[in-house]
Amino acid sequence: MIPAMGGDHDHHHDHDHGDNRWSETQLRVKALESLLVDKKLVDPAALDALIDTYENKVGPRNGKRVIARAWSDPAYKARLLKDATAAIAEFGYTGRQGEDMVVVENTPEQHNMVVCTLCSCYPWPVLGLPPVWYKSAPYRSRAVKEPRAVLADFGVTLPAATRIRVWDSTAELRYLVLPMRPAGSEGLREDALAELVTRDSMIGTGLARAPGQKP
Amino acid sequence: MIPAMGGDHDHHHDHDHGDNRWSETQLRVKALESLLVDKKLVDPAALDALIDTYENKVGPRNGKRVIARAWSDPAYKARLLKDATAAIAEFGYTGRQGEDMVVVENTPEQHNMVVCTLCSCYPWPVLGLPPVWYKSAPYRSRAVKEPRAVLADFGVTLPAATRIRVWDSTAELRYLVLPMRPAGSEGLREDALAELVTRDSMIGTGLARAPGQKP
Amino acid sequence: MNGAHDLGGVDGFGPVVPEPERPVFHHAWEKRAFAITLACGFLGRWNIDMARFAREDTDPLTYLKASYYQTWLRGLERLLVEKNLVSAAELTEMKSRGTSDARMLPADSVAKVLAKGGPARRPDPPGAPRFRAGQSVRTKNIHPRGHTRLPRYCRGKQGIVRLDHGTQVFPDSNARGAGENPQRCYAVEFAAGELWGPGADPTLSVMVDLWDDYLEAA
Amino acid sequence: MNGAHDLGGVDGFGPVVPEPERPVFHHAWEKRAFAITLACGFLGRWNIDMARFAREDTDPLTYLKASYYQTWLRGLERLLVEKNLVSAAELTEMKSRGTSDARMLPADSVAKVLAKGGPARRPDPPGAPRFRAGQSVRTKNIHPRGHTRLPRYCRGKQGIVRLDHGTQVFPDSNARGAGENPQRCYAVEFAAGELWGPGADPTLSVMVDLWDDYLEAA
Repeated sequence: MIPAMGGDHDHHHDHDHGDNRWSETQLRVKALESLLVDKKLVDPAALDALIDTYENKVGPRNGKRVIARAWSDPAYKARLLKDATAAIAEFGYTGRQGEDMVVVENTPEQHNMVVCTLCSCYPWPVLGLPPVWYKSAPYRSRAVKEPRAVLADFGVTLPAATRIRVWDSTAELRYLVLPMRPAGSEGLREDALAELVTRDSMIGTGLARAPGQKP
Repeated sequence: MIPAMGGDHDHHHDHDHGDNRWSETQLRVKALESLLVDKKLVDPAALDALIDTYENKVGPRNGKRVIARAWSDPAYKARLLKDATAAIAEFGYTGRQGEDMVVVENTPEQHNMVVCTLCSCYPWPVLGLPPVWYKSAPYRSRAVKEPRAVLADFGVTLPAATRIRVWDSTAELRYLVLPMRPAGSEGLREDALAELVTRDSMIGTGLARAPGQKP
Repeated sequence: MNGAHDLGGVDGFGPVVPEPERPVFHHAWEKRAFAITLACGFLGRWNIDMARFAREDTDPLTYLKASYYQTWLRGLERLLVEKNLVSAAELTEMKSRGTSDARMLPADSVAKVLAKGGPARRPDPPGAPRFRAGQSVRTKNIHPRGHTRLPRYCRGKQGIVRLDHGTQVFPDSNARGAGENPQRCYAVEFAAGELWGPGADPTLSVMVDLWDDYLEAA
Repeated sequence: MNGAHDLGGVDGFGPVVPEPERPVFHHAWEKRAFAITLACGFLGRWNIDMARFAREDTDPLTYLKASYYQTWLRGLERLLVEKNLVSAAELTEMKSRGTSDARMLPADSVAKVLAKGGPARRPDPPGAPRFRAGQSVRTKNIHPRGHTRLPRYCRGKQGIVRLDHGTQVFPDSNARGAGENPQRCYAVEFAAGELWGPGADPTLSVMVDLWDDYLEAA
C-alpha cells in the first residue's frame, strides 16, 4: 500500500503526540528558505536537486540490486562481506552517509538488525532516507533491549534459538543487512531476486519475500 | 514576596513548556470529583479538610519550630539527630509522609541537600507540600550531579572545600536538613530563631537567614 | 522501568526556579486534584508503590509535558479503573452508573488518618543484617519493566553503607501486588566520581536508600 | 550529554509503527527542511558532530515533542547563528540584512558532492592498534556535558572487540571544534545480560562502534 503523498493530514507516524503545529512549522521553513536564498546561502535549484535525488534517484532499490547480486554471485558476495564500500561502489553507489560501509549477513543461526539509538544514522546510498519509524523513539529505545518485541511489531518471528546481533550505529560506519535468500527463489535472475528484497529486510526488521508473496 | 493566590495566569513554574491546557485540566478535575462524589468514593467535606490541612495547618512553620528548638536546646538536638521521628513527634508532627524521619546536620565542613530524583518524596508533617521546583525536572535531574550549580540558582555559594552530601529519597525515609545556626543569633529566643529558618534551608537549597536579613 | 521519571543526571532541563513558601497551590484545580487523589488513596485499594508506578508508567513525552498534579490525576484515573472503583465507561462519560461499596474517608477522620500515616517499616527478622555501616557494596545492574527504586544513575556502582534504616517494605514487589517482601534498607553513599566519572564534583557524594535485593558485597 | 536523544533502553514509548517504502517525505515542508539543512551543511562552517550536538543539546521535552525534521530545523537555525551565517536579528525577523560571502552549493555540483561524501576515516598511525578482535574491554563511565557517542546504556560495561574500523575522527572533540583527534574505532559486542541484567534476552548481543578513548582493557 502506497498512501497518497503530501498534504497535512496523511501524516501520523512521526508525530503522534498531539503537537500538531504543522502549519507553524511549514511557515517557518518557508520563511527560513527565503532568508537563506536572499542571503545567497542556498541555491533554490540545488535544493530541488537534493530533493529529487533522495525522492526519486537514491533509495532502497539500490540496496536491492546489491543484495540480489550477492545472492546470485558468490564472488561478489565474498567481496561484499570483505569490503562492502568497494563492492557497493561497483554499482556506483558511493558518498554521503555511505562513505564507510559494512555488510552483515543473516543466517539461520544469526540475525542482524541495525539501529542508531543516538540519532538516525542510515546508509543513504543504498537505502535512501530512513523511514519515520527508524528515526522514532520507539524503535531507537527498544531495538537494543527487546529486538524480538520490535520484530513482532513488524510481524516477524524468529526461531527462539536464533542469535540476534543488534548494531548500534554510533560511528561513521553504515550497516547494511544481507538477508537470507528466500526458499523457492532458485533459478531466478538478479532482477527478479531484487524484487524479493525489501527495505526492512536490509535493516533487519523484516525478511526477504518468498516468490509469490505479496509486497 | 507572596504572589497572589489562584487564578490561571500567575502560574509559571511547573508548566513552562507551552502545554497550556489548564482549562481542559480544570474541567476534567471538576468532572472527576463530581463522579467520585456521586459514586460515594469521596466525601466533599473530607476533600475540604485535606486541602485546609496542607494549605493552612501543616507547612514549613512546623519544621522551623523543630529547628529552632534544636538550635536552643542541646539535649533536644541530640534526640533529634538520634531518633528524628520521636523528637519531631514531641511537637505532635507525625504521620503521612513523615512516618520515618531522618535529620541531617549542616556544618562548615559538610552541607546536606535533599532531592527525590524518582518522584517528589518530601517530609509533609514538617514542611508541608513540596514547592514546584522540588517536583520539577531541573531540580530532580541536576541535584545529584551538580548541586553547586543548583545552589547558584538559589543564590547560594558554599566554600569550595565544603563537602556536599545529596540525599536521594528513594525509600520511605524522609529527610530534614538541620541548617547551621546563623551568626548573630546568640541569645535569641526560640520563636525569634524560628523566623530565621527558611523552608529552603531545611531542604538544603538555602541557608538560614541572619538576624535582620530580609526574607 | 527506565522511564522519564528517572531523572537523576539527565541534562538539558535548564535552571531551577526558586519560589516563595506560599502559595501552596498555584491553581484552584490543583487543590481538588490533590485532595481527590489523597482521599481515594485512603480507600485502601492500592499502596503507595502502585500509585508511583501508575504515575511513571507512561510515554516519556506524556510524563515530561505534565505538571506534577496533572501526573497525579493521570495516575489516579488509571488506578480507579484498574482497581474497579470506576468503570472505563464511567470515566469516559464522567457519569456515575452506581455507587461504590468502598468505604470512603469521612471528613471527621481526616486528621486521624493523616496523623497515623502509613509506615513502611516492618519488624526486623532475627539475625544480623546482611550489611553494616562502613561496608562496601555494589548495586546490581537491573532494568525491570516494572517499578523499581534503584535509579538508573546508580546501577552497577560501588558505594559504602552509611545508615541502616531497618526492615522496610520492598517497593518492586509491593508495586505489582506481589507482597511486601520486607527487607533491610540502607543509606548507601556513592562518590560523585563513581557515578559521573572524570570531572565530577570532588566534594560531592550522593546518599541513596537501597534495599538488600539491590545490593551485592563489593 | 545525557539528553533525551540517548534513547537506548528507555521504556514507555509504545509500539514501532512500520511504514511502506514510499513516500519518502510526508509533508511538502519536510523536503524543504531536509534540503536547506543539507545545502547549508555544504557551506563547510560546521561538521557532522557539531550538527548532531546542535540537535541533541536541548530540553528533553523539546526533543521528544519534535518530529525528526523539526529537530533538524531547530539545529540548523542554531548553527546558522552560532557560525555567523545568519544574525539573530535576521532569524527573528526572517529578513535578510545582506548577502553572505559563504560559497553556496551550486545546483550543478549536487551530484558530485553527494557522491564524494565526507569520509571520517583517517590514515592509520604507525604501530599496532591498542585492541584486537577477541579482546575484552570495558567502556569508561563518562558523562560529558558536550557531545559523545558513548550511549548511556553501555557505559561501564564489559564487551569483546569484534571489528577494527580503522582510524576515525573522534566525535567528542570534533563536535566542540577541538580538532579531529583521530583514533581507532572498533565494533564492540556486549551480551544483553551485561547491559540489561537478569531477564535480558539470552540470544541477544549489541554491537556498538566505540573509539579508543572510551575503552579500557578488561
